[in-house]
Amino acid sequence: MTPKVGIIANPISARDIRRVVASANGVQIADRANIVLRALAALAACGVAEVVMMPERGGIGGHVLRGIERARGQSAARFPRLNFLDMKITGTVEDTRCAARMMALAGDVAVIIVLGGDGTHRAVAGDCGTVPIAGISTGTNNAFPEHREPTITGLAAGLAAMGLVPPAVAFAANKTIEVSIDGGAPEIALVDVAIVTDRFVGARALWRTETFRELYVAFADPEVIGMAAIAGLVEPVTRREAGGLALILAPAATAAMRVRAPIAPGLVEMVGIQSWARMPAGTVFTPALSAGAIALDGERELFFDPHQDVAVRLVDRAFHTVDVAAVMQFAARQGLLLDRPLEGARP
Amino acid sequence: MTNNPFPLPKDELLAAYRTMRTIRDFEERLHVEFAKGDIPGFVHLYAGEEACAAGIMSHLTDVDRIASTHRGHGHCIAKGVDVHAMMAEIYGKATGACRGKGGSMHIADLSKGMMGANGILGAGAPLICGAALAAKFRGDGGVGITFFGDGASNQGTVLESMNLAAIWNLPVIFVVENNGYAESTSVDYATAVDSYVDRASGFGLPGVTVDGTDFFAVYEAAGEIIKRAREGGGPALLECKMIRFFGHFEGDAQAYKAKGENDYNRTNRDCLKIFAGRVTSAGVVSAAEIALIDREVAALIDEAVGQAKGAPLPSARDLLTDVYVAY
Amino acid sequence: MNERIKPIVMPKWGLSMAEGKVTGWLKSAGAKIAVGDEIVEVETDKIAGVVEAGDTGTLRRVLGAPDTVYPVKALIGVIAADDVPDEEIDAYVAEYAAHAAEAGDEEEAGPRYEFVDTPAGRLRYARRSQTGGGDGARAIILVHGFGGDLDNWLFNIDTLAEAGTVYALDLPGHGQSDKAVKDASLKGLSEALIGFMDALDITSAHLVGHSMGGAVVAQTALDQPGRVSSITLISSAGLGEEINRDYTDGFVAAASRRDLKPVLEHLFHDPATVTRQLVDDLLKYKRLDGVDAALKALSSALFPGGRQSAVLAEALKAAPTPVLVIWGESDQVIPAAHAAALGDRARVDVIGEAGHMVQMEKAGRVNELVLNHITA
Amino acid sequence: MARKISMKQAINEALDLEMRRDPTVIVLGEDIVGGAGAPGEIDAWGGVLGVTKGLHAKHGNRLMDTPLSESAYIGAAIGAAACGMRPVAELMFLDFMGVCFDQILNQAAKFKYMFGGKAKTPVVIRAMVGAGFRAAAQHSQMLTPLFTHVPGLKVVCPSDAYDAKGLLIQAIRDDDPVIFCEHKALYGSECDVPEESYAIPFAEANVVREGKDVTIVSYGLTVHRALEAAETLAKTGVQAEIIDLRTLSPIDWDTVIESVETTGRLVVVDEANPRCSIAGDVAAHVAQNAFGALKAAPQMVTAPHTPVPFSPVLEDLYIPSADAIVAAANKTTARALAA
Repeated sequence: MTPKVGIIANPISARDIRRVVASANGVQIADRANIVLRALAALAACGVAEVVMMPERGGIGGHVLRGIERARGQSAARFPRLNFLDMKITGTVEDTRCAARMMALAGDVAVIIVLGGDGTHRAVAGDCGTVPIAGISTGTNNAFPEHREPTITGLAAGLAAMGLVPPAVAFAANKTIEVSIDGGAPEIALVDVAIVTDRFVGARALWRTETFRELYVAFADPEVIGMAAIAGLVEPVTRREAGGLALILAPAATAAMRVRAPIAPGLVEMVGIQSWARMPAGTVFTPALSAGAIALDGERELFFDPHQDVAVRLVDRAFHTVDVAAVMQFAARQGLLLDRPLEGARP
Repeated sequence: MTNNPFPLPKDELLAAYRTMRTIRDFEERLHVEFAKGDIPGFVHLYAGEEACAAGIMSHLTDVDRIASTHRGHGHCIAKGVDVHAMMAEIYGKATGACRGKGGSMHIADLSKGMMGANGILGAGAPLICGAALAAKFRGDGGVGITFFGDGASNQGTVLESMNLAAIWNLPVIFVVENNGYAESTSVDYATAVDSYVDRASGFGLPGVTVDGTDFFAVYEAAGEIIKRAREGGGPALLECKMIRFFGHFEGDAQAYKAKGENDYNRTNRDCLKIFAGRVTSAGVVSAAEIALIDREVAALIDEAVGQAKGAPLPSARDLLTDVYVAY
Repeated sequence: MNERIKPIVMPKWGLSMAEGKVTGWLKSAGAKIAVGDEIVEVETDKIAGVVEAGDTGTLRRVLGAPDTVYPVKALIGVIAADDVPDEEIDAYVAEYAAHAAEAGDEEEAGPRYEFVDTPAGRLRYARRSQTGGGDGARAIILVHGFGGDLDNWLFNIDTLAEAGTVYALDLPGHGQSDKAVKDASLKGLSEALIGFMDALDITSAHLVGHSMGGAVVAQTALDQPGRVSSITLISSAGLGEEINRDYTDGFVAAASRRDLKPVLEHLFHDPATVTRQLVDDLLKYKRLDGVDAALKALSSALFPGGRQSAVLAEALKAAPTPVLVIWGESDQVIPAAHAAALGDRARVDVIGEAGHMVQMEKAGRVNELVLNHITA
Repeated sequence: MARKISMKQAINEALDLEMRRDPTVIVLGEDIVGGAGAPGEIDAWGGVLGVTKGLHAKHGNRLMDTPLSESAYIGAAIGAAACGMRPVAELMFLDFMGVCFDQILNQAAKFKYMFGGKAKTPVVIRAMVGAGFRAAAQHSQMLTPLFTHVPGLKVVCPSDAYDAKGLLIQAIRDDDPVIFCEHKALYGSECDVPEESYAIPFAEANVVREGKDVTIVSYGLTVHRALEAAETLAKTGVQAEIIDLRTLSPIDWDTVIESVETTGRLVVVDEANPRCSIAGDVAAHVAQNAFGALKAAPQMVTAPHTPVPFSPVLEDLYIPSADAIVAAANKTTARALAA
């Protein structure tokens, strides 16, 4: 069975309020389609023959098909064969989840390339089972997917999918943080869980620091943007090491310690910090705030009332991603992309 | 309860609810009365979309101007136009907001900054650029909001206006009320790229998409956008994803909608239910307070309908007046 | 040029007049002519008038053809004594044409309207004085009436210059003077006149006023007797209460040609005098910003409710200034009966076949009376 | 005081005076300043034919160059008018109405009525009209009848510099939307114009020549053609009375009717195409209201029912000529029957 690569490109992400309160930008539909085309070309170069893609109505698919059609008119075989999943389109995040499930169940999808922000990656990670993800950032406020030229991500995904790189090298395990209310089915975050005083989801994004109360991060990287940056500037924790970090935050005006953190693109704010501690995997943390909203990876998704119990727990090795850097280093060392057409003539 | 976690004080929460409830009851009642055959002409109902009007208009005063759509009742009510005058207008009475000369599609009250519902889709966008230009010349801090649907977003006027607002840095907010249907045609069919934010980006305008059934989502996003525009930050776009409970106009059998779509939305995506649920479960507003507003609004709408039905019709003389200020 | 031969030329009535049309001869060739005789009718785009003889003799040549337009100063007739030979007259006519061709644009350098800043605003005026001949030391000021302007003196200003320097001004709110009338009372207008005299260093003057302008000069004579050598009151306000409200209110209200024309016909003995151009010119004036307000202010101050608010007759009787009163017999604006208001205190002339604008309709007679009065 | 200036200068002066008088007057349009954002001079054009030249130096940003986006800026002018400004928007060529007509037809014209009298829209839309510039079918039309058809709009078309200034000042002060049509062939024509501000009331036709034999009604450029025709007619003893309508909506019916009652004959000259034209409108009105006074059938002299052609020889044939007016006038007199 020839391995396929899945592509989930979310057309509806990255339109949040941070475009107004800061100077965040997003990647437009046409550009998202161009990213898909670049990744497809890279996959073809690695020998991937077939790609399945999530259908959507935002215009990405149509633009991609037109791109393939044009290329076909000009030269042959720049792109792999492209099929769309047969699924009902709702125009919501449910499409992403559905596509991830279908790709996981298909059995022949070796890698899923994901275009989107933290939210899209979170949705895929929750439903993709053991299929590794190769993430391409298109969102506003992304801490999880790396910023990298999609052609390289496509090459790494292709090499990994074709089995040219040993899984131990190609795929890295990632942590998640699970949140459940009253013992219900957990929601996950890939980077951070923030507890804020708002008791409504509202415009989802977080930008008013005075509402921040607690923060749980799977990794704390001073190089990333968003809530995780707060933790990263206090005590860095890498993606690969065990455990995360839990912080109790406070209004900046009264806090004993403050950190100037890039909480959104173009928005560097003073955040008060009361205390912090390592967050070992499996340990359940209970927020001290009795009611409020829970932001997953920077967006308010849930709210809870005083009578509800909230449990926050870090999970090690929750899902896998393609380690693009490791794959490309391996490929270079092993000469995977080298070709010696005159080898037979060598003396 | 003193601990109010919402971005509005309690009295404003109640006011917002009252606005939404008034719109809902006004529209539900029109649906019933229209079916009786008492109401002439075309009527386009806003029921289901209340959170958008209320969430945005909560940030505005009479100095701010709005240009509405053919589906304008909600905007009118939220902008403070008198409900009795509106109802009388829809009945075509001399006591109507437009003395019976405009009808449902043309209710306006410039003293409230309501520049009119508009039967021409996309026509409000250039007008609101003018309103914003006037505000800029006057320096009164006013902003202009133009509402248009996913269908009218394809009008050249809207796109031209985005460009004009951008180059003149006008305090204009383009609000896309995306209820998924341009009359009977799906947004997926009629709009090449289903991202109004992308269109705004093409003119260098920031754009935000929010859940239009969530009052707080609209309120927060609109608040930031309006504040930015008021302070000279320039135009922006706000897309509200909404639900239209009724058809395009009254009498529309809605055969183009999915089976059960309206029922599902009424049950799960009713912005009034969502709002009331939030504020009561947070303990800020009591169920009794909600119920009281419901009763008061019901009485108000009863009274408005009663008065409208009993109001005098325009006289033949009115046919010829109000064409010009002087001719 | 032969001094025994006197030309009759197309007159120049006002600065804007460049040409005029001969509409008809009142004397035929060979007729005996006395000074002041009406000889030929001339019409311009603004007004119809009559050319009066300035010399005695016989009308030897009728050159201007009826219904033909001639430029200003063109020779349209010749007066000479009977004993001047025809050859000399023909030579004169030929020479005149050649001379006129040489003169060319000289006329363009003639007197322009002037403006002066006064406490009552910027006022326009025309000034005439004859080099040689007339008495340059004597000042004569012509003051028009309600809604009028200095062109109301079109047929008077040049002739009166024989007796001194003539000034015709536009009162505030009128003509091309500032349109704001700071004080619309008679006192206010009189102060504006004094301000005008101050600005031009005129210590004293003979004042000639028409209609409302008559009341203004009368008021000035009462308030500043030392600066007023004499007054001439032509169809004057201020001598009785009556005034034709149809005219005053009608003039203020009229906004169109159709409305204004019948109102203006009140002004003349012969309503045909009111040409399309006369109406248009007045409409153009009335449309100027500020004119409507000025006229309303003056009308309500001076003729409230269709009555004159100030009657100065008794005061004038007691004042020392010499007074001449002239009236058109068929005046439809202010009744000619008012001419008798000063009794024998004034010299009075009521002229037949003339209306309110008697100084235009019977210019020769009026000029003669005024010159006699001033030089007495 | 009055001096001779061109219609172009008169319009410029009217805008200048009104901007000085009233701070709510703003002027917007394509290239009305010229050079906005460009590396060279500001006020490089002052309008495509220089009508607004120099106003930017006096009034700064109250003159705004717009993008080539007629719907947006004409609409913005209308919106600003509904919000208390008195904008003068220049549409450059009235032919461009096609790309912004909704804002004029369905917005500006309707607000007052549709909103029950509770709105006013004091906007002026200035635009060039008329043929004679070899500008062909899309830059030469006399589209006045399309606007006179719409209740709520006022339509003005001056024939000389004096009228242009006074009518534009009135248009700016007027509380209703006004379509102000400037015949490009008249921009250079000069006459005496007072320096001061003055407003010419609407619905006040100008009798530019008096005559007893035939009434010739026109507006814009063709008033001058009618005057030429009247000179020719006078030589044959026919005295034509010429009425310049000046404003087409409202229109001064009284002056037309009064004149026809005197002359008994009517010729209407209109540069617009004949069907549903001003000419047709005037002829119909006179026929309906002064039928008894008519001694002959009213005559219409209009452009043919064709687009405006490009080739000079064709365009010259297109515009109503003095000869055509003379012929039409003669048709109304017995003279023609005898011939």
